[in-house]
Amino acid sequence: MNFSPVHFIAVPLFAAFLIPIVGRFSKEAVKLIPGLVLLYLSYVAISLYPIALQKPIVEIIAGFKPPFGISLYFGPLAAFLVTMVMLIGLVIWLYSYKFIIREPLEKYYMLFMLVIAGATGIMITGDIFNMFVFLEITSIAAYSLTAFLRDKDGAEAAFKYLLIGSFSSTFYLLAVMLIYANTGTLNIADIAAKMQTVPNQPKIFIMILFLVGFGIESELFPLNGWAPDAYSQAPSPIGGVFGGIVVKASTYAMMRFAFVLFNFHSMFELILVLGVITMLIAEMSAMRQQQIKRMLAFSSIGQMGLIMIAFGVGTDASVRAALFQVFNHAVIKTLLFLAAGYLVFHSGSKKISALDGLGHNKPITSFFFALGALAIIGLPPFSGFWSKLYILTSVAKGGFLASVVLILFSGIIEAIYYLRVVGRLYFKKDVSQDNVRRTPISGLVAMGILAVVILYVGLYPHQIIDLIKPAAHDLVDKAAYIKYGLLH
Amino acid sequence: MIYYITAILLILIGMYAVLTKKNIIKIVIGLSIVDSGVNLLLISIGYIKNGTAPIFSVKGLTPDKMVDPVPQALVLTAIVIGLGVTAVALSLVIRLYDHHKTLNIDKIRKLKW
Amino acid sequence: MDINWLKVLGIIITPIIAFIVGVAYGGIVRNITARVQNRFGPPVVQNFWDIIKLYSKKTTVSHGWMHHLAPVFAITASVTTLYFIPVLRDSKLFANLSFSGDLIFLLYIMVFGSLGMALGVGQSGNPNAAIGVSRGLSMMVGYEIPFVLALVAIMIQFHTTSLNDLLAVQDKFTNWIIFQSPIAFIAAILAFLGMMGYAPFDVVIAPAEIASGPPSEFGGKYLGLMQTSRSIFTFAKLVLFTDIFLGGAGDFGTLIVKTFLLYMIPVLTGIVNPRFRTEQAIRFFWKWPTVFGVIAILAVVMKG
Amino acid sequence: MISIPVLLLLIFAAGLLAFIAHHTIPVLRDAIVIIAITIAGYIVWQLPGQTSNVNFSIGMFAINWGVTEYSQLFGLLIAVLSFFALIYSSAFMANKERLGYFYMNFMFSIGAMFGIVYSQDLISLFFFWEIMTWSSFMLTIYCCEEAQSVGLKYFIFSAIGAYSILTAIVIIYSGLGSLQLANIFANFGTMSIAAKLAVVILLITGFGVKSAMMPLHVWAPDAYKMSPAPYTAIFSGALSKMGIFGIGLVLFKLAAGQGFYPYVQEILAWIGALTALFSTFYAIFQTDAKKLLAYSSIGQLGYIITGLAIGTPLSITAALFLTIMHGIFKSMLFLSVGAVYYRTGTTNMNEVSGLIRKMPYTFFTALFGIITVAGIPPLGGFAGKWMLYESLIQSNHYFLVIVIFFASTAAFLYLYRFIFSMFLGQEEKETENVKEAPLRMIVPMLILAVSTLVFGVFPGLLLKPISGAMGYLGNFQHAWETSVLFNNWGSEIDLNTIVTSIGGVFIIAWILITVKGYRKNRYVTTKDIHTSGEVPTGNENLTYAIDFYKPFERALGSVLKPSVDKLYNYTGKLLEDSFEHLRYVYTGNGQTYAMYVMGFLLILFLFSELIFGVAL
Amino acid sequence: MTYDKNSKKIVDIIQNFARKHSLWILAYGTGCGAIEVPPTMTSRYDGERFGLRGAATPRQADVLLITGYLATKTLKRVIRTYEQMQSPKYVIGFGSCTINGGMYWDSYNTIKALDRYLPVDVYINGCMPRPESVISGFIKLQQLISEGKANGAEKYQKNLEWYRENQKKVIHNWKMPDYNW
Repeated sequence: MNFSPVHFIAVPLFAAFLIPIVGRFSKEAVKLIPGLVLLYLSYVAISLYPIALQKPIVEIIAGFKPPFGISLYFGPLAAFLVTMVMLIGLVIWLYSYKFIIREPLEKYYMLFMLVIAGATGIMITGDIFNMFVFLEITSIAAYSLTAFLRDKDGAEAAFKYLLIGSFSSTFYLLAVMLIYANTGTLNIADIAAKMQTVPNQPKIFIMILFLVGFGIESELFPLNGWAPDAYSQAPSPIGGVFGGIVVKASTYAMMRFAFVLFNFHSMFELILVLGVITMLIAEMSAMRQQQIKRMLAFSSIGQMGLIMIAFGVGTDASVRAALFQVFNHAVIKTLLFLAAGYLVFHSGSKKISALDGLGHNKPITSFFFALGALAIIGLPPFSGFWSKLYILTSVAKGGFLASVVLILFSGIIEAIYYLRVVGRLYFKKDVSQDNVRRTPISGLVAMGILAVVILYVGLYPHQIIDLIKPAAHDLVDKAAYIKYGLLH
Repeated sequence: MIYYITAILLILIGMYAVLTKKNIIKIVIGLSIVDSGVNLLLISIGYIKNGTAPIFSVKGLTPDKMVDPVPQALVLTAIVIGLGVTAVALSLVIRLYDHHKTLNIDKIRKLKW
Repeated sequence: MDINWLKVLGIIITPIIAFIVGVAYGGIVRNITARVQNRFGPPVVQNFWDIIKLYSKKTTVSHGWMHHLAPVFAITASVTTLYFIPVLRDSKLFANLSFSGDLIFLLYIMVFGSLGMALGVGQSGNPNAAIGVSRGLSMMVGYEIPFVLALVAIMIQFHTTSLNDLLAVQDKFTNWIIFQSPIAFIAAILAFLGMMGYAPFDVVIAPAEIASGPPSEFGGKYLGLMQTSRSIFTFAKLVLFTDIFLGGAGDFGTLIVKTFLLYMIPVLTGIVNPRFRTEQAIRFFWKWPTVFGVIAILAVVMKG
Repeated sequence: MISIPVLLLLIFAAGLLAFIAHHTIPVLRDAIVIIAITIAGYIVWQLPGQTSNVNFSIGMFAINWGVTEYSQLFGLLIAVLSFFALIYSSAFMANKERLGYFYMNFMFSIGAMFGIVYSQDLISLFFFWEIMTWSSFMLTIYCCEEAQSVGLKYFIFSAIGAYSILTAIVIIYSGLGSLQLANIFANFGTMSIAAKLAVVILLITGFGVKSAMMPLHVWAPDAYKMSPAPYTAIFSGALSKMGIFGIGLVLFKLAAGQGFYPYVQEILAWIGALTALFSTFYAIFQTDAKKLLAYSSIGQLGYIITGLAIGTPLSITAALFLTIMHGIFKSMLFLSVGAVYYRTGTTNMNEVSGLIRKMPYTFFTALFGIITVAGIPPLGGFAGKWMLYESLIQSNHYFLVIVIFFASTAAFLYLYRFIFSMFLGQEEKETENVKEAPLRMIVPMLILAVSTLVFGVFPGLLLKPISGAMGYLGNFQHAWETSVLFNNWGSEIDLNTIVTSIGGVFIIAWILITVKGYRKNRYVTTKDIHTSGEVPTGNENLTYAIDFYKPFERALGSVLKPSVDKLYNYTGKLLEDSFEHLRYVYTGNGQTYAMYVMGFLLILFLFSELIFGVAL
Repeated sequence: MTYDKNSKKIVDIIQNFARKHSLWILAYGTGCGAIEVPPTMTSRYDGERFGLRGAATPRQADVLLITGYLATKTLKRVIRTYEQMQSPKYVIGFGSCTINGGMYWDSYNTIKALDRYLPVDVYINGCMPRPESVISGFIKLQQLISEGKANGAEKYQKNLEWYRENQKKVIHNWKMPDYNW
């Protein structure tokens, strides 16, 4: 079959359109469609992967060649990220299958499909305005998903998200506008080629706008006020979606622009510093959280800080490490959110103190949570260990020893609060009364897949590193991007 | 030039509303104004005085007489998106009012720290 | 395997001599004490009668096999200590095993008996005994410090840890270590007061307070063996100090004189002193004797 | 040829299999682990025959596993102790809950220890180090709810230690570009002096945490107390030795020859000595037997660290000898405490007493254990202590030797307290029905106990591998014979003579005292004591156990008042409070967040010259 | 090795000599007679000349010195103490009270004749006996020992049932362990 990257956008969008209609006839179909779509897309992603590894696939939409028309750029990096998104999406769908029992189901799946479409769109598009559209699709879907439970807190969180998210899109749009005004093109590769000619002042101006715009979405410190609320109030699988898909998409965008368009040394330093601050503040805040999902949210922010540090170092090795961490964080944090979802469900409260002794009552779910916790702390032989190690070595090689120390310090904090929760799960008297409800098989399978991935990557890290190498190269190598992006 | 100034003024007014007004509906309105400002800015980039539509309807029409069509396309999209965001925002405002019985954003801060 | 018969002979008769001298010293001490208290005191051989009587007790009560072994531990420690000390200088007969061990070994083997005793005492289950052991071990920590300080000072001064080498150094009167490093001697002799267990450091066996402490459940042959061991041990310690500080002795006459004079120090101190509490005793040992010991080491270090 | 990967695979697989077996066929569980450790022991035994190292690479890191004489010494210790501990635990842990979890983590930590000693590169060393950390953490919190905070403390300190090591690794990597031990050892001198010093300090800190060096020891007593007895034996016997293993490597392979080496040596030696001293003081006043032994463990490790730090051939011999001996005797002691716990259900020394008649073999083990710890001839501890003192005196560390001697004399106090409170003293009603522990627990204990005697008489048996290890560490050589030890000043001790004379006198006296009036010996109970004529009734308390060393405590005065533990707790609380204030930046007001965004934007604009070098 | 007073082997002679010259006293200071023991032992009369010496516990003691009247309550303790001593052991009754009750002859709760409860080897008469008479009592005991006649312990063991009967008559709450030498 002849696959095309367009499928990544078109198929979920179509599915999102289809779902409400089908929902009028069959609820089961609504549940099944996203799964089928994601399965199909995973298949597409995997079959396109080797091709993309050889040479980036540049798909031209509507016959206009770049730089005039919209093009999709499906290189090794996009392939890597899209595959990751599909994996996470599939797992989350599987989990949601039994977990989301609240109506309107079709809206949930529709929004989910929109998020997938938007996020993959951001990752593979070669056009900045197109990216704006996808960003907005993702954002609007994400706002709605945050408020999906229709409760008091959900609405509040969603509103905050929306408020800050609007800033993000406004700044991004302004940046797009300024780029267009200065270069007269919207194709990223073309802009990259023409950016040298742009004087420094507007360049910096644009860069700041980009930085703030994507900084909001990728949870950099002063800009991440929305994140803890949104993570904790959205349905649990959506927490995974945020951590594993939405944030990663905007991180991708930020990095792509940083490397391809600007390449200021000072910008990377700023990102590094912001990353350190983000990480420290988030981990410290996570330490004192009373609610498990809020804790996970802060932990997620902290991990983003870590990723930003690695990106901020800006070397080839550090980008590799960052991408590795992107992958690991997506997998592990999704696992944690999924496990936390059922833990909260069984304990009937969002509070950490309500989780006492659930390890005896719900052994498998608790085990997955514990495994995720150990992995994200960075203990071998789980995947988190390797990426943390890579980040540390690359950061140290870049000469930022203070950052190494701070990363390790925040690692200790992280260990403390995760182990507190794990300890409560296993070593407290069982207080929950929930002996009737069991974690459904689909949920367990979903978590199991992620757990297996974590263990597999932990034991054979070089396999994933082999995939990351070309991806990192794709991100760092500006000339190649321009070359392939403009179809030279 | 007036377009640019107006646009920037609109953005600033909107920002002011968003940052200082306590009523969430006013905040949403502020967002909307910012949106309009950005759109105005965007469209004015491609504007050329006395320009015409970029359609080769008249013979001898040179590209430098045509307004840039791309910003127009962009703005159309942006307006639609802005509308969508505003709609979502307003629906959230309704939901918030249902739950909190207030529109004061200072009172809606159960999720904190 | 050829057996060194001289050594075997020495091994057999050394403890016997030590026993006789030690017990006789005990009797003399009782006499001296009596004289100081304006009494006549028992005959000098009184302690022999005591020990024979204890051995000739017809029955014995034991609390178990550790209790049974306690005096065995004690006698093992004292006799072994004696074996590893050259009793007379340059005497093949009385050198015994002194070439196979050194001062640090002696420090440890001297503790062997106390620990074994403490174990046996423990099994008796008498709280008084346990209290005594607690005090005894605490005291031991007290006096070992100055003692070791003094020994270390001497070891580094003469660059040896062997007792025979130390004896070889003190070849003439003026070379006695008591003259070569008097401060170490002071520290050691203060520790020696504690080691001998006379007043003011007799809180361990305080008879009226804790019913003689550790040996309170021992009677008959056990007590007899313990007394024997104590006598031998006293002699061994005296010989050790003589060897270290007073240049040893070439013949028994000199040995008796030197050890007796040395022995009089704790005895006379004991007669005229009341009793320290445990913590007072420990603090005492950690105060002046330790200071002397440190000064002794510093003096050696300064000298070269 | 069977080599290291097989060994590791075997152990880890056995752990997993035991976990699975526990949930399917519980009978197989114990068999699997014991067979696995037996085979592993054989593999370790024949490892020195392997000449080629195992090489492969993970990502950008080259992994290298190989055998050195130094690692072989530790490998054998781990194998032997694990073997005995597992046999013991097959009885001790019977009928306990969550055995799959227990055995899995047990085997994992054993495997991780093998991994550590056979790693020839820092990455795999760190990898296994972390596995060891969390598996031991899992076993620390295995027992009960109270173990929670203890485990957390352990984990935090382990994490600090592990991250120190990691930082050092990272510094080395950025400096040398290679993490192969051989390369690092060869090229370490080429790094800058600051980096070298940082690496040495960080590594010693990291390894010091596991070997419970003094300011970093606070986790140890509680963690040792909470872990199940068979594992405590490994915990103290083998796992803490991994720290020693690392410190040895750091001192002699990295620090040696650098300009700062003498200072590092001196400071480390003093830390070791003070560790020994203070932990001994703390041990004296413990009421829990396992905590007491834990502090004792810390103290013994202090001796070892001092011995290593002095760095003369004799002191290294002493340190390594003590390392092995400590592995043996401390696991013996922990196992015997475990046996008591198995029968009485407590390790509180104030609650059990007079077990000697009920549990004679356990008592025998404990007796041999304390004699060895005390370093009293003729058992194994003496040879090590003797070498340590001699080396300290002869390397001009006069005051160090006093401190060490002080500590080791004071050690008699807690050792006596330990054995007295549990085995001697009054036989109480509560322990009336106590029986001797089962055979599978007794036999390992007794074998270990007898081995202390063997090594006490023939230290040469151990000194042979030790001198091999010292050869690896840097061509240190010290003369020894099978049962004769020499010091540097030409003195010697002949352990054969010593043991013969002690044994001879002991046996003669024993025979004499036993034969004399043999039939008139009457054995009475511990209630039949001199109580001023009063007949003790059953419920009268005649046990003297609480505040056993009150006089000594009074004599020490306020020396023991300052507590590092409290300092850490205080610091921790302070930090956590500051975190609490920090998170108030998340005010919950959407508008505030919006202001943050705008503020950030403005700052970037206004200070763009400062940040980006371009004014707007 | 049962003791036979008729067979006087050399070992026995030495042993008896040693026993005679080493009498360790467990002074049970029950009555007013206790006040006479210190003068006996200190400078004025110096009992140590005869090998007398205080013992701290019954395990080490040879002589049980009962210094005065015994209340029935005290008797139990005294019996216990006596039974804890190791033979050969001797009892010295001190003062008239131990002989016939003395001034407590009509008291309801003192025992009158110690002989009925414990095997007394030597009585020292007087109320109170002076140290001189105490010493003479000890010398008497030493004589008995060297003659092999101070065999109260054997008597006690042989007639244990009789003694027990008497003891139980006055001591009502008899909860004592078995006799163990």
